Amino acid sequence: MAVVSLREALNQAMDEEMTRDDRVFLMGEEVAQYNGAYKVSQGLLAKFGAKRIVDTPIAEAGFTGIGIGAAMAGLRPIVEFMTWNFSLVAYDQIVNHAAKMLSMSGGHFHVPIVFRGPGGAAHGLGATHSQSLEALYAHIPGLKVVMPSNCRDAKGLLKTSIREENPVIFIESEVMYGDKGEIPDQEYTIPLGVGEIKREGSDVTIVSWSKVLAHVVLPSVEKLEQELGVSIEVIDPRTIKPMDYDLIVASVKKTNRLVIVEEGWPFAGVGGQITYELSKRAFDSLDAPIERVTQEDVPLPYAKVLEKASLPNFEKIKRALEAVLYKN
Amino acid sequence: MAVVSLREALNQAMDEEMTRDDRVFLMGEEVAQYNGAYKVSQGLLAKFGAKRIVDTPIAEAGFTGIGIGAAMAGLRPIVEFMTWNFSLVAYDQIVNHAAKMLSMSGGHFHVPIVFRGPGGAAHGLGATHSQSLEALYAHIPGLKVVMPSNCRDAKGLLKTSIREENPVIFIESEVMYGDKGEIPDQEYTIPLGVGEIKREGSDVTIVSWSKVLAHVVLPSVEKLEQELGVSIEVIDPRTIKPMDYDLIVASVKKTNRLVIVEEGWPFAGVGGQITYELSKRAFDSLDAPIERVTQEDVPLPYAKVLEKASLPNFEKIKRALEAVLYKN
Amino acid sequence: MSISTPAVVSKKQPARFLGLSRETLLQWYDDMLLVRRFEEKCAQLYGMGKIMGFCHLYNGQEAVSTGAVKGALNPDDYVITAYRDHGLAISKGVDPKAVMAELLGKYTGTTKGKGGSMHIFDREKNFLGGHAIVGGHLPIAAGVAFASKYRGEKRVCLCFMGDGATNIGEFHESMNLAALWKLPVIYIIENNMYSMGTSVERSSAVENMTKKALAYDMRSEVVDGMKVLDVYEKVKAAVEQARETYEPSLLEIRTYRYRGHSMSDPVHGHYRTKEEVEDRKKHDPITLFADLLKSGSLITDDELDEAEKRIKIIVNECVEFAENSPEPPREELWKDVYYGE
Amino acid sequence: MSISTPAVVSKKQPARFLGLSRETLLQWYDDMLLVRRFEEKCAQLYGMGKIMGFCHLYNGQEAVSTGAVKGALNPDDYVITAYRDHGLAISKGVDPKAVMAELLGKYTGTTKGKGGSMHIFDREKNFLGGHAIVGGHLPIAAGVAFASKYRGEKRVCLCFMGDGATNIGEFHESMNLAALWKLPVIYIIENNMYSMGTSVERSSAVENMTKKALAYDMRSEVVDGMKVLDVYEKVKAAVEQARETYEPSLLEIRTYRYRGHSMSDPVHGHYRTKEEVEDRKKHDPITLFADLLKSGSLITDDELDEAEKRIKIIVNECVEFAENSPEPPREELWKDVYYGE
Ligand SMILES: Cc1ncc(C[n+]2csc(CCOP(=O)(O)OP(=O)(O)O)c2C)c(N)n1
Ligand SMILES: Cc1ncc(C[n+]2csc(CCOP(=O)(O)OP(=O)(O)O)c2C)c(N)n1
Ligand SMILES: [Mg+2]
Ligand SMILES: [Mg+2]
Repeated sequence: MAVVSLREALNQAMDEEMTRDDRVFLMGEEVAQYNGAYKVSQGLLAKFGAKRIVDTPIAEAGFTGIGIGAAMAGLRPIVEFMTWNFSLVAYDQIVNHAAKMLSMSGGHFHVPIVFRGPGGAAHGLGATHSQSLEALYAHIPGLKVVMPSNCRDAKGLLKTSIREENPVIFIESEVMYGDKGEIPDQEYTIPLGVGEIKREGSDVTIVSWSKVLAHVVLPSVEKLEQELGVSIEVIDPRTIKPMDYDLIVASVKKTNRLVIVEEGWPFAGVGGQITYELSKRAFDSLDAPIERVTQEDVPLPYAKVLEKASLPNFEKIKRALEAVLYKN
Repeated sequence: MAVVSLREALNQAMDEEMTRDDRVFLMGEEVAQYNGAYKVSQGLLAKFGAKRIVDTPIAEAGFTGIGIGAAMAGLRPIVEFMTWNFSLVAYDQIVNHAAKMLSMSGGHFHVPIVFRGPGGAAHGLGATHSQSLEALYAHIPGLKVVMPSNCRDAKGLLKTSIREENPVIFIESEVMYGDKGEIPDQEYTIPLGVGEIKREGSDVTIVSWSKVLAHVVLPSVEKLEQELGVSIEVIDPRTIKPMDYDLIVASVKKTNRLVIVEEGWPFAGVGGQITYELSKRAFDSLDAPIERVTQEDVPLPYAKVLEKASLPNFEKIKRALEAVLYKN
Repeated sequence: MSISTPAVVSKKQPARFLGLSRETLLQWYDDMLLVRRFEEKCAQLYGMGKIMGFCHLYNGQEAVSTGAVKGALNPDDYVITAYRDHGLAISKGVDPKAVMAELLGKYTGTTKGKGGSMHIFDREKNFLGGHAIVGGHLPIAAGVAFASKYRGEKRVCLCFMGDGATNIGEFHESMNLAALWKLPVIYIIENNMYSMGTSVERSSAVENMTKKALAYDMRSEVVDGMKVLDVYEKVKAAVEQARETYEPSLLEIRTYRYRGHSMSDPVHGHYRTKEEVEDRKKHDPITLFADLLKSGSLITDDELDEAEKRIKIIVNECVEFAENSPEPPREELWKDVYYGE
Repeated sequence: MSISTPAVVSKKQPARFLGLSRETLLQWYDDMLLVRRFEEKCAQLYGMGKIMGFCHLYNGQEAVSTGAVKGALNPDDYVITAYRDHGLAISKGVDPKAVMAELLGKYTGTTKGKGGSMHIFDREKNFLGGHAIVGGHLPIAAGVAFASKYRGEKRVCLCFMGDGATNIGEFHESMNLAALWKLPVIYIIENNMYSMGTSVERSSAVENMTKKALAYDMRSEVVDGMKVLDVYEKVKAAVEQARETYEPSLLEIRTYRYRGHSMSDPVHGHYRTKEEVEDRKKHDPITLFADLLKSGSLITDDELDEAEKRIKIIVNECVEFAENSPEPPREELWKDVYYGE
């Protein structure tokens, strides 16, 4: 077990897969000479050369389309969005082209491509640069959405995503790139669609993913257990679509209570979908209505006080747990 | 009470508001000389001239941005998308600019603008031309989303939307443009955020909107009541965001059963959000898990048999009702 | 598609035939005629309600698909276009039977009835669609060319678009990237003078489309789209250039659409007069080509009649095949959503 | 911002001063100096962790904001730009105190602490932001100009963008629409040679940005962005043109960014050498302007020192004001989401 940063874990995944399969290449703004705006592609230009590590102009729709065309013609592109916020100018390419190509072509052309980059809020980046957009992609048939919360998962899931035959939306977090964690020394992959219990518990289940799981939920669990006097089970679906409902259902059948903590906006968010599926699959097991903690339904402001007030935090999670535990 | 087509109702709303306020203008592809791809703007060029009825090139991001800028500078644009499918190339303008401008500018600039056009499936238009995208817009704070299901609502809601100070996503349906209905002779408006009971009932509640409500649910209700031997209440929220939860809660407190019928995709759709809110607000009133009937989670194919199989229909609604009524 | 080869070996042709054999020229004539008659049949079937949705016909633009695709390309070269795709697909060798079956939403169609008229695809023929979001396929074409260059192949990608498509952002991004990275893609504007009901002068700041290439220092040329041999010659030159040097081109092929924008749109109206349409039809690409062939006595009136008969049979076979084909099974709804699942 | 007016009425200036009064010229000098010192202070405060997030400084580009905005515009003309917006806001008359307070996330900031560095807005000064999605504000600028023309006003909109922004689709759509509809907008490319770490030659198929205007038959010109009077003169001409005829322009102003792309990026690295940066600083717009003023004996070294003192005081007042301002109240989170709600 080596300890690496999440940035290194992602870098290793791309490095190994590019070494393994020369159809794989990386394309995006500042990925080559600059070694990545967040240094995730550090050293890859030096190792693989400008043919496979490609700097692009600011033209997201253009290079997204180039990735899709290259994939249709047999390559396996990794397209980096400097941040997922900028993917919205390429949204039509992903939704109407990458996601639908296989179906519209009746099976003639599939699109093995990974779109990756950081999503969610960092610190003081403001409304356009702090968005958690997973719901906008998970809503679209034809796409898979992956959101790792630690180094081991990040590397294993990215390798699987690069080998995947369908378009994968791989959402990282810039404030997690420095997070350290252990990864196996030998090669490994992690299948898409399989969640993981990040912490065993018996009284209440929390489902959460990505940064809010790693930086807010997990660091708060012990304190929450003490303050509330309960045992909390924490589930990380790791893949948003397909969602590992079975794992969540099994946990809720045990705890009878569910709180979903996500960084995205509430209306028609991922948590709403989990609520629908769970209220169907575990209706009789739920002793309390499912609670969600989300970003407030506002554009995220710059000022720290307002930013904090808008994002999920300890107090909000505690209140949600109290609600499902009828402790208020 | 005059009987008009939905096309005429929308046309009247724009005509009256443009007559009332000369800051209002209409812009879009083929809206002027062609009188609208679906003839919704019939006659408006002749009446208001080329200054206020503006044909655009195919440049959705461009003319959407022009609308936003014009609104910031004091005009009140109506931007027509030939169909909502094409709004995806302008998605960034709507999500990162129109929706966030007021907040990012700390109140300096608001954006009174209406984006309108037909959404959803017609007949044999295929994957890219048949999308119900309300969830993608309702997810975004700063936007309001309106989806009328009949002529009276369409005219009253569009007039209100044009007078609204915030960006409004107004989604029509091309297969409804010919629908006929009564509208009041004297001027009227309908407030956003207020739903309507389209049909009183006592045993089970169906929430649905727009075309699937008008063309699938309402025409099926009597038959469903007979075949199932129950009384069905049908609620039309009319506005997707803000959603009139109180109206739905009141109905469910009476019927204790809820089925949501929507044309959009299931994952992180509007129905998921309604499920979350209702399971919180009416937890003890729900005798069965909420059921949803949606479009299947696939890109809509061209062939009629497959198109039919993908969209909500009588059989699927009946099965959902049977499920909440425990009749299977 | 077989044609009657002459008993005598055709002697050297005059220069205006670009050294093409009579056999080749007659095959091209057949190709143009097939596209014309195929589309006329589509109009009929649409009127009968057998073809659904949006159906954009190619009538008037046949010299483009034949000269550029059937004429100037190798089988392993790629073609991609927008929704007005029947003619280009047929000229690329896609089985017209499968195209017709697709239009009727049948399981034997090019995409099993999933794509319909706007989305003809054929991997084997390197026909990459058939795309219905204006401008959406332009960067995809650059990506296909990127892959060809990445693998060191000499395959080029021919990307067709309408005049209206040149005003959307992806046109700019694609042109800049293709020129900046030297991608072997030839962008062809089929300038039929209108984007639905909007004339070029009402939608583009420049009417001469080749001016748009100046912003990228890209090779460009104007082509007479009513003359199949002019199309062939100039597209061929652009293709050779891309094959040898990876240098892209932007070609403006001036053509004309005889029918309404789609089957649900009027042939003429506010945006163009009946007279204009009739006048344009006087310079019909098929008639012009027939006259040219006759001028070189490469074809006789009898042979022209034979061609008509030959094509009529093919088109009828297409309809028969389509009509007798099964609809896709219900389970197909769940296939091709995720590859291999 | 007051400046010491000379006791003696300034006599006629040589032609190179374009007939501008000494008072005006010195005000412009102060404006450039203020922007420079303001940005240096921002760098300091960012280092101290008092400014958060992305902060893009204007050092080296001061002649652009002063010559174009303070120089060539009327107060009721509009200005809109990208995230590198402090200098342009100040030159448009936005209170530097409020700008500094905004950077510190204070309630007294230009947007109550909601927008931050990348989103400076001021309705009263007709400063329309501060936009952080590259290219996103380009069509918005055309829309502002559309409204001005719609109302028959003579107000123009100055829209600034970087060289990198010219490669995105919205650039193309905005240019075409502005030219096609004759909208009174002047698009100004602040060509500082780099888009983050990507040079113009690696991102644009043409290095001469005015070539991009050829695709729209749009009026264009190259401007020396290190010479405030050249900026003033050429922007002024474009503004007059737009005011009188509604004709838009595309101006390429060649300038240089002294700092890294944002405070979190290196000043030099793979993409440009330390030497290049140092060399460029030898042609500093503020020094060049000071020398020009001295050449016409319009300013003395003592007066230059005075200016430094004057500006230092202003900048310190800005910091003091910002530091002493309250943070926005929690309730603000829910305000400005929906107007009037
Ligand atoms: C992004 C987008 N906007 C609008 C449409 C609707 N639309 C389909 S075809 C068309 C006109 C295109 O004209 P042109 O590019 O000249 O091609 P032509 O039909 O003449 O072959 C329009 C506006 C669309 N499909 N996609
Ligand atoms: C659509 C989009 N893509 C990428 C980014 C990230 N980004 C911010 S600024 C920038 C470089 C812009 O360079 P340029 O336009 O030359 O302006 P400059 O910073 O030099 O003033 C990039 C890539 C963004 N904000 N928006
Ligand atoms: Mg056209
Ligand atoms: Mg730059």
